[in-house]
Amino acid sequence: MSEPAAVVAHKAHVAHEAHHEELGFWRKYVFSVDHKVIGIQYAITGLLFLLFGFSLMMLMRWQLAYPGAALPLLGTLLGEARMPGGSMLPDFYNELGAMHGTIMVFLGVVPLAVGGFGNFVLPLQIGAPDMAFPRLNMASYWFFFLGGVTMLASFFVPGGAAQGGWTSYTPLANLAGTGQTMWLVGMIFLITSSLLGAVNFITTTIQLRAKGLTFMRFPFFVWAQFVTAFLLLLAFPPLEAAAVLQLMDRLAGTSFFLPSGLVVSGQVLTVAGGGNPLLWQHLFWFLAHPEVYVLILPGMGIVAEIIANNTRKPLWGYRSMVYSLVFLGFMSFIVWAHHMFMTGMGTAMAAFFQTTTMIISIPSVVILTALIISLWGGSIRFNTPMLFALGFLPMFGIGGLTGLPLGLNVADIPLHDTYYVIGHFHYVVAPGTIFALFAGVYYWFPKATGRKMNETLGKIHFFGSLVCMNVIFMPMFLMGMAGVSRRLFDGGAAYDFAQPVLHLNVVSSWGAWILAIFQIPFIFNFFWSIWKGEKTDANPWHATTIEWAAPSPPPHGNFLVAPEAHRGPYEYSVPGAAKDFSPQYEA
Amino acid sequence: MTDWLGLPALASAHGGQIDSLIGWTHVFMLILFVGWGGFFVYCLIRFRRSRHQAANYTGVKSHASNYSEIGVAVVEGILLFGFAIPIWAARVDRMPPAHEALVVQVTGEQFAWNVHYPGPDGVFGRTDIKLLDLQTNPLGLDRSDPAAKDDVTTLNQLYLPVNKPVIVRLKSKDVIHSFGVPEFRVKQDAIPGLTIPIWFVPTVTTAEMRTRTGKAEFQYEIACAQLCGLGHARMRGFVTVQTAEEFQKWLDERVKEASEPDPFR
Amino acid sequence: MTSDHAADMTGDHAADIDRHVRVYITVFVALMVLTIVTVAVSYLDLPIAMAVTVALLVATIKGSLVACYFMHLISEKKLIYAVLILTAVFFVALLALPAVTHSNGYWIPE
Amino acid sequence: MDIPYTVEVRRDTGLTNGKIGIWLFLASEVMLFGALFASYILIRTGAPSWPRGDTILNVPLATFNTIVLILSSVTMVMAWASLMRRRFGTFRLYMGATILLGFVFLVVKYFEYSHKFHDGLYPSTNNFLAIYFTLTGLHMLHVAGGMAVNAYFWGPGAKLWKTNPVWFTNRVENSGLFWHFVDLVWIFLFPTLYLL
Ligand code: HEA
Ligand code: HEA
Ligand code: CUA
Ligand SMILES: [Cu+2]
Repeated sequence: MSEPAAVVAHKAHVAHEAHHEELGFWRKYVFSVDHKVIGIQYAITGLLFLLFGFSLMMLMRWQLAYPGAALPLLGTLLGEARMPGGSMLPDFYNELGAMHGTIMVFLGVVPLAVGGFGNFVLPLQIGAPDMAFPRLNMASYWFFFLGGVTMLASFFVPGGAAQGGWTSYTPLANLAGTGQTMWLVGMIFLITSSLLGAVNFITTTIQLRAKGLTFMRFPFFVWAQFVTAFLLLLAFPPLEAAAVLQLMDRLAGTSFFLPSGLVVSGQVLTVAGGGNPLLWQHLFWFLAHPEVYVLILPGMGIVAEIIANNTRKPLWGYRSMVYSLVFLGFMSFIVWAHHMFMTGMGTAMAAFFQTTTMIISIPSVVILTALIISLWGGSIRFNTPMLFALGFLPMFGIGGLTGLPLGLNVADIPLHDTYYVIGHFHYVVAPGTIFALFAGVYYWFPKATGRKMNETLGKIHFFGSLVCMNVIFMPMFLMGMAGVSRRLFDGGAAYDFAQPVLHLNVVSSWGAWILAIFQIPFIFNFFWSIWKGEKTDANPWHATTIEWAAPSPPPHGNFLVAPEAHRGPYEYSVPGAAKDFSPQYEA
Repeated sequence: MTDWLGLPALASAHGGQIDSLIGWTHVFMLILFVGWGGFFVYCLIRFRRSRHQAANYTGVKSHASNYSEIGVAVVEGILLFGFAIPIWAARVDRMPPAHEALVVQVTGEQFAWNVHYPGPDGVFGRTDIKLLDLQTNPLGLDRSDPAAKDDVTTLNQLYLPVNKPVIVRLKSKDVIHSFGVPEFRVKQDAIPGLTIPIWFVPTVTTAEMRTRTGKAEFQYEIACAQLCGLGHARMRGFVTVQTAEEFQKWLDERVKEASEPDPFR
Repeated sequence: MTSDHAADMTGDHAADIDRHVRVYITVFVALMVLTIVTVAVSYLDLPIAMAVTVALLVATIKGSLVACYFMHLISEKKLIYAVLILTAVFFVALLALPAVTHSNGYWIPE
Repeated sequence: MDIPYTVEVRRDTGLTNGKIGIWLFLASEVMLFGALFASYILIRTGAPSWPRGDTILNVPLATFNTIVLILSSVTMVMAWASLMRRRFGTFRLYMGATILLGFVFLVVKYFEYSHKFHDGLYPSTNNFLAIYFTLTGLHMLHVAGGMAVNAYFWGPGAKLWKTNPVWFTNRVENSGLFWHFVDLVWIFLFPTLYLL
């Protein structure tokens, strides 16, 4: 058993901590360079942004369900400029839509999945004392924080926040108000943060691996973070370039994205012209497609860890999963134009991007299949992390499968920019990624705090969320099929052909609001468990990966005795072994 | 055969292919989901802790999964090369020659669709943004140009003859819009600085669709599919499909109106 | 090799540092010459296609000289090469982007 | 607690953390400028007509600047070499020269810019100038950044030489890698903007 050793180590460490470094409150909890503290900062901030992004959406869902109806009390609080008499103006709806997308993707999921779990877990899992560049790590958090503040502040500038969707398509974005400039500046901060983070993750993974921890002994989560870091490193700069160009257009009066002869509401636009709106789309999607895999890969990593741990057996087809992961990461750079099928692309280009899109679906199928097959022959424990991990599989399945018709551009003609797309990607990011992230929170909470979260509350949270997520997003496929466009501030009420499916808006909305209620047990559980949760030892789940060798919570510097990897990551139920798990770190 | 998908009533020649592709793709998706889902649920029940105390280190030995994955790849390949790519090629490369089709220009603007017919001479008159006036002349059509004399322009009203190829030349004055008519299974972004032609053949007149759907006031609607500002939700146009005669009659009247000297112009 | 230097700076290394320095000087001269060449060529007013090829060719040579000798890429570790090759691949994908946009659309530009 | 492989190389990779870090960063920089070059090509090939750089820009000045920047690259690498030879004095000289040359580059660029503005040529004038100002502007930011880092190692950062010469040498080498990259970018900017 590793616990006693670890505990002893812990005591010893605390002792020697005491006399050599005494950090003040600020250095210890705020401007900390300890990857665990930074990870937790990222995670909490990310969770709060998720909650905020969700709240924006709940407002929108009111307008979608009951277009034009005055929103009781809250509506009036938001002010005449946004919701005169409590009923929502279209510009405000567009603000909420654009910011919901931006916040969820760039300020919610990425910070939590990469900044939070990556920072906290990755160094522990590879047996490192910290990240390779602790100061850079701190910088990356604070850049992210700045980006977040900029985005939030943009709600209060005249004209409000960005209204061009999270995609900020030009020329619409060029013509928008100050909020758009703030959006661009905020994005540049966030991109900088991600780049610094990516450099740090890759270097750490390559350099600070524990002795004996070869790449093929990496936990799948480490692989996922590693590939993700490369996506961030190489896909984000083009968006940074695009943001710079759009800033030039907005501030210096250039026309990179403005063709000649634009006439806006009767007025001829006085710009040099000669630009190209499609340039923005290319640069944006060159990032944004890899970005969507940035949203899912860490989730897959978390799910893999938890499934192996709670089936008490090795992952099935670990190698093929790793190869698929790497292949997936690589391919994700050459499918971007499948978001632009309706911009008028010719046969050759369409054929190319459809083909790559179909190809990229295969590795996902392989990974999911391997995860499902891993269940076979297991001795499955249904604890809260496992429930969320299991929930992830079919939900991602639905999201992923609905990606296929979108990937065939003929089929995409009726579906493009309808609620079918909204349904598709929400299944992958909401009951998909968000569930995986919840699973991760429940799973590593004991490592971070030394206490377990409450199981009963966890199960309420899971089943409630599972049902609601489907109630929200399943109807969207029907609305999309019926041809209802996305980003309509009245949910399609203006159109005759939408009438038969309009009632589904009400269903979705109630689903969303009830989903919010089912988050309360989680939020309560989260904070309550920090202080009152059931105490645990270093390795409560009887897991095999190296993070569990460190005491919970791990001290500054993580391990007193540098751990070594003696075997693969998931040696559970090894025939003839004394116990049903043989940790990597035990000789 | 594809009613179960819940797509709007079909009213164009090429739409059938699209529907069946969507249909078959969804059948394939369902098979995958049910197949994998079934196995998934079975595992959860059979291998739950209470029933299966000790896990089995090796788990599945068979290579069935590899075959199923290859199967997935093959089906995707067929959907792709057998259907998607050829159909798209037909949409894009096999556009009928202008003389066999009705050519009409549709220009999106915040937040309306300007429709422009070349008139009998089949030539679109010169347009010039300097002449542009929101009320009287939203397209900036230069009436002094002989070719423009017989041109017909309407706002948000697209009239089409049934069973005749239509080539819609899409333009935009300001931002990106997207011209979508659900019943025709057409959708195309209208991008400023570019003129993008799309073509289709309406097969059901508005009148007939009214009797079919039993909705007396049924109309084909043009739905803007691309976020284009605060009026995006309201950027709604109408398509009226008529018999060849009715359409000709309508066009002639408009031409007459257009070419009559107008005291206000 | 460079980082090995860094790792242990023993006397015998000083010798091949001198060799390095000589290389740097030659590279510097080469860069100067090439700079003059590009500028000179530009005054010949070659047909644009020709001019572009020459200019980019010279630039590439200069760039590789800097990368190989000043940045020591000529004798770098496998890992660095791997990263740069990966980057190069995506860099090409990125440069293919304009071609993609112009060459294959069914629009009629104005 | 200190991080392994900041000073000594890791056996299996043969590299220090800093070395990998800087190269990864440069990789992202390649993608950044790559995207801007792609935009330039796209805009230019889409344009009905495009001015030849030398009809608008000052080639002699730019040539001078090119030479300055190349020189600074040489002094930079010499600065590192002097550390390798444990000659701190010459390092200071070369590093100082590098910073100075960088400064000269910026001054020349300042005159180029102000002259353009004086002639009423702004980024908004046409797309050629738009891309010119964007690319050179961003490049100037990089030059300034590099200078800041170098200045740090010339001044306060140099303390490290006393306590840990090997580490200091590595850090100077890495800041050098960045500086050479900035030079490298200019080597491509110069012909594309000024000569074609
Ligand atoms: C995490 C995010 C994520 C992921 C993983 C994916 C995955 C995929 N996406 Fe998605 N996509 C988005 C996020 C994501 N997408 C977003 C955000 C948008 C909209 C952006 C916007 O416009 O705002 C979008 C839009 C989008 C479009 C553009 C639609 C349009 O605008 O018209 C397309 C088109 O090709 C597409 C395709 C695909 C494909 C083929 C996959 C494939 O990778 C999917 C492969 C996976 C599978 C094939 C599932 C396999 C699993 C099983 C078979 C097991 C089932 C399990 C059980 C039953 C237990 N996506
Ligand atoms: C990661 C990405 C992500 C996520 C997770 C979500 C989550 C959700 N999204 Fe969103 N959405 C987008 C990305 C995302 N969305 C994007 C990119 C768009 C397109 C925008 C555009 O048009 O440009 C979009 C658009 C979009 C629309 C379409 C709007 C329109 O087209 O007009 C709708 C409509 O219902 C919607 C709904 C929802 C709902 C109900 C959820 C729910 O699933 C929300 C679930 C959230 C939670 C469950 C929060 C959990 C967090 C906590 C409980 C915090 C706990 C806190 C502590 C412990 C401190 N989203
Ligand atoms: Cu026009 Cu949306
Ligand atoms: Cu995509």
